Amino acid sequence: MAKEQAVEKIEATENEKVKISLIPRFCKGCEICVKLCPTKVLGMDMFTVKVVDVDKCIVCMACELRCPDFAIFVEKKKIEGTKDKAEGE
Amino acid sequence: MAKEQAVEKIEATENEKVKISLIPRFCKGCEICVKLCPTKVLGMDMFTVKVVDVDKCIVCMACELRCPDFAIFVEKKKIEGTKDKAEGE
Amino acid sequence: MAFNYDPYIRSGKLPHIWCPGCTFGIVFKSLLRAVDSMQIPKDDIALVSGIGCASRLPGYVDWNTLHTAHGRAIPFATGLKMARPDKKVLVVSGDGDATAIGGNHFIHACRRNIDITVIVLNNFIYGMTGGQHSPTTPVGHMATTMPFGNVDPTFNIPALAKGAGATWVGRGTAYHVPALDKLIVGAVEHKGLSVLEIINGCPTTHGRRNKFRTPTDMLLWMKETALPVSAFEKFPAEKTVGKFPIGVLYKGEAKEYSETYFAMVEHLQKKQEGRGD
Amino acid sequence: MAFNYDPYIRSGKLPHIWCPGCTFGIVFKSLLRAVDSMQIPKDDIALVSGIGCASRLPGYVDWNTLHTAHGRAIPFATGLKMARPDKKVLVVSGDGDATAIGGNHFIHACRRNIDITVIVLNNFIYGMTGGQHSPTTPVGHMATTMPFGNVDPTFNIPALAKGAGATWVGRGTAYHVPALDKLIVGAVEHKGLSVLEIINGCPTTHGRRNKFRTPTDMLLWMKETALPVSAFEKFPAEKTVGKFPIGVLYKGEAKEYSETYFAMVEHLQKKQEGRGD
Amino acid sequence: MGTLKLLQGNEACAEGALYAGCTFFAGYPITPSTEVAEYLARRLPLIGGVILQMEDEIASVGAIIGASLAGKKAMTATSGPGFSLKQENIGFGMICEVPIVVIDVMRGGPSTGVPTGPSQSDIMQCKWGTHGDHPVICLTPAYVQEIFSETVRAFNLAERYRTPVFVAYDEIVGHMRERIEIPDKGVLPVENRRRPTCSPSEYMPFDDTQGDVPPIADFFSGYRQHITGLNHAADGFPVNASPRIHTDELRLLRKVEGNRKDIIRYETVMLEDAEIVVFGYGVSGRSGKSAVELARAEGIKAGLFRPLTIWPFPAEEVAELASRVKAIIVPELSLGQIVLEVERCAKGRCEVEGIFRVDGDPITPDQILEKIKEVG
Amino acid sequence: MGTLKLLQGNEACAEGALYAGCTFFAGYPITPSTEVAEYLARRLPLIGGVILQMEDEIASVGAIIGASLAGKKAMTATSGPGFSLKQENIGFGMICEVPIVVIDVMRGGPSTGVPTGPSQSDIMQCKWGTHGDHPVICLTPAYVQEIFSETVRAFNLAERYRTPVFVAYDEIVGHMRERIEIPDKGVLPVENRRRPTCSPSEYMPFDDTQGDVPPIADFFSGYRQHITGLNHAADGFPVNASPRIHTDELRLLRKVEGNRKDIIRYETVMLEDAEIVVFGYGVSGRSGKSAVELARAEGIKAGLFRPLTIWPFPAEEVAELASRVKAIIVPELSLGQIVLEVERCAKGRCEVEGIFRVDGDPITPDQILEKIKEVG
Amino acid sequence: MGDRYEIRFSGSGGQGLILAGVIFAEAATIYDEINAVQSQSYGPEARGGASKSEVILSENVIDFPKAQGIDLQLSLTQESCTKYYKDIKPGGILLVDEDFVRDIPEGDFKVIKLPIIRTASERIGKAFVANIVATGAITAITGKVRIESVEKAVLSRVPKGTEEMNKKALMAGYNMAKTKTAA
Amino acid sequence: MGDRYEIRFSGSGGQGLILAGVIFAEAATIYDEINAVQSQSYGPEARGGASKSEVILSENVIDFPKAQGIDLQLSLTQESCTKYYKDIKPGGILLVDEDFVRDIPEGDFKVIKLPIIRTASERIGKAFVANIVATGAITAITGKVRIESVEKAVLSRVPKGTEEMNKKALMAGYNMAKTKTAA
Ligand SMILES: Cc1ncc(C[n+]2csc(CCOP(=O)(O)OP(=O)(O)O)c2C)c(N)n1
Ligand SMILES: Cc1ncc(C[n+]2csc(CCOP(=O)(O)OP(=O)(O)O)c2C)c(N)n1
Ligand code: SF4
Ligand code: SF4
Ligand code: SF4
Ligand code: SF4
Ligand code: SF4
Ligand code: SF4
Ligand SMILES: [Mg+2]
Ligand SMILES: [Mg+2]
Repeated sequence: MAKEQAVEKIEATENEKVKISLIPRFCKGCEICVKLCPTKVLGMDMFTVKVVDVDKCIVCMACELRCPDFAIFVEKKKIEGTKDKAEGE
Repeated sequence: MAKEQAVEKIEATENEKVKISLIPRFCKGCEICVKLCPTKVLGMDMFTVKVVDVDKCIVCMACELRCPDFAIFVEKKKIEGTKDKAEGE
Repeated sequence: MAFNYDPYIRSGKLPHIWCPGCTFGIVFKSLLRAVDSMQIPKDDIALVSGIGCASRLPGYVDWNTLHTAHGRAIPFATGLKMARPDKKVLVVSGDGDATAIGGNHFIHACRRNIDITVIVLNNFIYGMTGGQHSPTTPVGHMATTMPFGNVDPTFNIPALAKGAGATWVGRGTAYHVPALDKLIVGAVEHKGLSVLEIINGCPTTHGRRNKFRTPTDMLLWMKETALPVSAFEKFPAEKTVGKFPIGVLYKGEAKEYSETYFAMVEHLQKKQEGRGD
Repeated sequence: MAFNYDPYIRSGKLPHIWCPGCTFGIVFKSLLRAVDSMQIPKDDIALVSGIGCASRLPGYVDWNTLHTAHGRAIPFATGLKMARPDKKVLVVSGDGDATAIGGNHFIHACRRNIDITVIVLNNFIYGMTGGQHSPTTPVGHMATTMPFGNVDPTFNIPALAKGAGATWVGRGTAYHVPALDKLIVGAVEHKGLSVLEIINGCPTTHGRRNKFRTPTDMLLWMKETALPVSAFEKFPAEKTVGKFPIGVLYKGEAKEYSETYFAMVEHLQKKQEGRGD
Repeated sequence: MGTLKLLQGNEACAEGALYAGCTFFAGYPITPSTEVAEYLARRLPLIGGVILQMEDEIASVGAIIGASLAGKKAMTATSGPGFSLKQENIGFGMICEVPIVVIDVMRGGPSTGVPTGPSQSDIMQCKWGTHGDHPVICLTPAYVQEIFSETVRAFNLAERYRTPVFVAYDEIVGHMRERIEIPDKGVLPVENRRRPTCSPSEYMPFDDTQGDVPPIADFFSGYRQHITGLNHAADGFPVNASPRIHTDELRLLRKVEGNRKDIIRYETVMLEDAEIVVFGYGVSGRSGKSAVELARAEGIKAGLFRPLTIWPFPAEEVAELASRVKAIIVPELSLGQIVLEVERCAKGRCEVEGIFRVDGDPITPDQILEKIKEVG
Repeated sequence: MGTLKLLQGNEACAEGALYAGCTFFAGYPITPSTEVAEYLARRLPLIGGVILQMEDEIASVGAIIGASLAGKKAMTATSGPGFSLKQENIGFGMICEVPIVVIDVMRGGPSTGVPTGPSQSDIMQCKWGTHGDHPVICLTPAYVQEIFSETVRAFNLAERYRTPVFVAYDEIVGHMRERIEIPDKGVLPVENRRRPTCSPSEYMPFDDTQGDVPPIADFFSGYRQHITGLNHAADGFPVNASPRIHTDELRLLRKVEGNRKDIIRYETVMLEDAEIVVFGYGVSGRSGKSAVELARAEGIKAGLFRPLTIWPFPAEEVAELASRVKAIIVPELSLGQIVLEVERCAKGRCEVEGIFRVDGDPITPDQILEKIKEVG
Repeated sequence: MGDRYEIRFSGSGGQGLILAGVIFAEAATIYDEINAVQSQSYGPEARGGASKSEVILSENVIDFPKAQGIDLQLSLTQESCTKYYKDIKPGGILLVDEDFVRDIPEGDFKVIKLPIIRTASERIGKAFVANIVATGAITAITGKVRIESVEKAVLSRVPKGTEEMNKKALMAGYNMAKTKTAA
Repeated sequence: MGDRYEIRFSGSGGQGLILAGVIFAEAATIYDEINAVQSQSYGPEARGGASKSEVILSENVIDFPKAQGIDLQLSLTQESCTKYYKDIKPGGILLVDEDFVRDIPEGDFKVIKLPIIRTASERIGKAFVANIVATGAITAITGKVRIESVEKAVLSRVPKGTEEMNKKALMAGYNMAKTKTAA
């Protein structure tokens, strides 16, 4: 995730379904992710990105895919005892 | 006709219908004209072209058009009192 | 779940030098995902570039990388490939690098049909030198050397590649990311010369001078203007005005150059041995 | 009745340096006849070439003539044309000159669609340097640098020109002389970049190494292998194997470069004057 | 009184070209020279001139030679890698005696090197970059005002001697801004090539019977001529292995070497009683000037020789200096190029010491002062 | 005992390359060098090697650098105009320290000049042809046998010093045929580049801590590296405006200048008591030898210094000679190039006289003899 | 060389610091007839990261054209401040944006903190005129060049239609610095 | 340099005179261990027109590699004879084809006329082996190289399948010259 390279400074915001990780040192503040996010999860903190409302995230990956700077990563969380297990059956 | 440039050495062979002019100084003996002449009017004189039988010439221009060296020119003679005049009328 | 880029990125080299919003970073990530999916060992692949912003890409990737002179990536790549025909060789180049100063090498690589993948990051401008018009700058656009609007006609890169003999020609955009991953896989898997043009946006030296207020505007322009080639070909002409097709635009059949060459070598060597008997 | 070449040939310069049976002389004559038929004054036309046997042609013609560096005729011609857009500028080039070392200038002239006529005398070989393979040497043919038979794929010059944006593309041969005269007229009359490939024979460094016993054999091969484009396109594929089309192969519409450029100049100057009021 | 402006060196170069009557520019962008093209792109179309961005540097030189042959004053501008690429066609300009001006804004090399850093390491390439023998005129301005005036002079010399002329300066003076005065029209002389007065049928493009610089006819002007990069006779047509080649190439050299007095320019500072001389051009000449002032302030008899013409090399001047000073110091943003010429001309008659620097920063006055003291 | 053959100089060059282990050639035809490629085209495929005719000279250098980086011994061959075009990429080879061999068979220039005539006028271009500072090794054989052995040596030096090496000879020795002996394998030393012994993770392509010539890893050998034509740090990645650039470029120079003893070779004839020395290389060295014999026959104390290595220049040797002889005569098929170096190194301690000729014929022994008498 | 005065404008690429330097130099040399040389650092790293532009003023001809000891350094970002402050000469001035340069380096120089960017965005309404605000402030602090000259230079160099805004920005900076330094 | 012997093969491009020179030089230097240098004139004019190839023989090392005074010149065409004969040194030999060189120049040299091309085309049946016929003749006239050596060289250099014909041509020239010079 290129996160290793900047591991010292990852800011993660999460809820039970999704985890959004930001790497401020890499973020150049281009606002691509902010503008492309369909549900306005993201916003700007002066010159870098911030998470405004993690709960709105629909994990569409638009932000991660089009961030040019390895600065935002979105992970869908495995919810224990639910879907994954179901698949196991 | 590029003949001016080699005017000193034109060899003309003619009959009443056609005049074939050769410029030996320009002829490189490639034999293209000899081989492409449909009626075998031309032949080789050691290293340059010669007219073998002017009477066979049908003025098809194959030789003149494809001689790369400005070395052979064929002219249909105006036969007095015939075609040309007719056109004048 | 998310893709792990770390194994491919040279450690400590991020952040890269590209400007905020430069779409090269998007393509860069796509390239890593695509090649990863093909499971090509890192030691068996080389990435060669010329000079320009696009050409800075190899410096970040933990493969065998070579950053050459402006326009000359393809000859260097050709040397690598003919020296080691068993390896994968990729070229990444800018529009100027590949089609202005490097145009001759580009068409000759296409002619030879040597097994190299040429990825042209077309941002419609000379980015590195600050925004002069390139052979792909749209007519009418502002550039520092076309301050009254560009009057130079443009190359159609896929048409040029095809005319020169390339056997795989495609086009993608920095916006259409999942499709881009697949196109890169297709280009790299193709045996022969493949040319993949990728539409990019240079906000710094092109976008802001040409009414793309933000980097996102450039991506959205791609979104609106690109049509999958299948649709593009089916649509009536009036519906494709101002649009461009993306996808695999051309595939041809021809012998790959290094194979042909080494087949000749093998043939001659057999003959020679035979004679030796 | 016969055509008088003298006014066009520099006095004392014949015989030319080409070998016995070199077909360039045939084309040379065709060029003079064609341009004569268009009544272009000798002072108003320039002929520019690179280096090679083909490129020796300008030396014989009493126009404004320029024999430049290998592969570079087109840029010089572009300078002439943009300096004097009111004049006719022609380029004559070999297959190597135009498409090997000069390939980049070739495609960029096509892209610009500048009003220059580029005549490529394709003899399938590097004649001047003694018979190395060129980008048009047929696969399998012998050349001094391909002593076991050529394995390099070839350019299709008209396809390359078209892919690069040329708006008039034609092909003739040294055999089909009357047709050639007309093609040259067509190319020169075209407003924009015209490319005319003329198939030639080099008996000295290509023909005799490749089973054309005599220069005439090469001409006869052209006779047999060339098909008028109309026929070529109508025939079923199996009938055109090993054949090539001649005639006007492509015509497109696009603005001519020097016109566009000077229209911009005029526009700006008018605007400036306006501002001055 | 002319117009005052604050301009970059590269912009001043473009202004100089315009002043000299340049109406044709062809180039290919490259740092740190690109502003020359960018400035002209804004100006040339307005005066009916042509600005062409070609596909590469090779084509750029080809295009300006074509334009010059058609009678235009034409120029190109580039930097190291592009300058290397232009060399072959520049040689064509040399042998065919085509007036063109080539600007080389020097950056660090070899290869891509430090594209944005200053350098003076193309100076030998100016003289020896193309194959074969040929004369070279190369001017080396150091101030923005000088870039303007030397560009004007470059055009004049190109026209006067019918030959390519280089103007070579470093990235620092190319990019920095100073006030310059652009004189009114007519203040600086502007020359035009000598055109033939004979009838077209008598015209020979390389006729050397009327002096070393044959008149040059424009293409399309009725003087139909043949121009070739092969060695050629007076009529322009090729000659092969012949004494003519030797005499004609000597004539080309003579055009330049025989007119050193006219071509060579330099600035001197306190040379009369100097014991130690700094020989520096471009930004290093500026540092040299400061260093000499510092040295004089300390009572050291230092002086400056700052060539504005580096080729032909001011050999006599250096020889004369060498015969009466203790040492010549040559600061250069290279690993030592022009110092070799100074050494050659000094013939061992004085010490010659170089100061070399290629780390992207200029040589400072202090560095030079230190060396002055060292050899003093 | 090896094999005796009657070969052209160019063919001997190709044989030398094969002997040295060259398995990769890329070029573009140009008179008078083409036979090198033509000969290799008949031989390389038989040993599994690669011969590529590229689209131009620029591509040719690119291809051999690529091949060399992949571990092959690679070469190209060209002449004047092509050599000019190759310069930019040669600079890449210099700054990235890539072992390649570039053959330049010299013909008349500038521009197309006299394509079939001999010349020695690219010799300064060898040193100064590309922009920026860089070291140069250039060998100048004069006999067909020597072309063979010096080509072998060129490969060895390229591998030993990790740098491009030139072999420059004139059309006459390139095209003439003489008997040569191709030694059996093992008779002449054949060297290979030093490859890293450290682990890939420790490898730095420009690590100068273990001497001036860092080991070089092949592409695809597990030592993934980054190579760039920008000035770079030990790890290969770009650096901008930094002292590293200066020290690293000095190291490159030192690789060559610091090993002059190893690199410089020359032949001398009767120098011990010579009063007049002919300093000639290539065909002019051959003429010089004959002239010295003629002079000695007339009782004149003449001697010959014939450099086989022209760059780095045998400066100390010339300086030593200058200090004890009356005159050094420099015959050259140019308008005077290497004579400038001789002058520089002579420092005025003896007369230096050139004999220049560019009409397509070699300088004859008689011409030199005359000059010997003149200065004698 | 004694009267050389060296000013460095530093910040990040895109903040318009080159233009600020040019304007200042133009004011000095065209409108006030002081000698001036303006230069800047180029380079791919100038894209993002720290960027600088320098102006040297002198009554005499300026030969050596690069800064040797900075009399006044403006820093709009922390990175540029940290990277370049060492060139400030003893007794010089370090002028920083008080919001964006929090970590003030120590040294033998005077530090002036001003809310330059804030002033630009809040008072003028456009963060990107911070360079002009800074130019006004420097005019006031150095006193080397007349504010009228700087205004002329600003007007000749900024895009049409933005003249008023820039004038306002200039004066905002000028007055802010006057007040501050008077204080 | 005293024992230098210089032979020039001249005629028109395409007559194989370079090959003749190469064969002669190879015979001398590979099979007879005499020092030899072979060279030729290149150039576009070598296409048609006069063409030449030179061989220098010597017991000593040959330094200066170009002909200085021709000991024997072969001319198969009038043009080449007229163009080059002036280099023949006093007392040298001019060997011409008696059918194609009609206009024999005057000078201090011995002239030998032989029907070289006629011999090739009539006795061997191929005009193009005239170069080998001439080589045979020169071998006989000069006596510098053993005919066996020349034969070996011929066989090593001519295309496969033409060996016998070339051997015949060589001996035809050799014997013709022996007879003639003996006469
Ligand atoms: C021989 C040479 N000419 C010119 C340059 C200057 N130069 C560097 S990058 C570049 C163009 C960059 O444009 P492009 O290839 O489109 O890449 P981008 O920066 O837009 O990604 C130019 C002209 C150079 N480095 N070398
Ligand atoms: C820069 C440069 N490279 C190579 C050459 C050598 N050269 C001269 S002509 C030629 C090729 C000629 O082939 P082509 O253009 O097909 O012309 P032809 O002689 O066949 O008419 C070459 C390689 C040269 N003169 N200059
Ligand atoms: S994954 Fe989609 S919804 Fe979630 S933050 Fe990113 S763009 Fe917005
Ligand atoms: S797209 Fe990436 S770099 Fe741009 S603002 Fe979002 S996280 Fe930052
Ligand atoms: S015109 Fe026709 S028929 Fe007459 S000679 Fe020529 S080719 Fe033969
Ligand atoms: S075609 Fe011309 S050159 Fe050839 S043989 Fe006939 S006349 Fe002579
Ligand atoms: S200048 Fe353009 S192409 Fe280059 S990094 Fe910036 S945005 Fe990207
Ligand atoms: S070598 Fe070939 S192309 Fe050249 S003149 Fe001879 S036949 Fe014509
Ligand atoms: Mg680009
Ligand atoms: Mg050809």
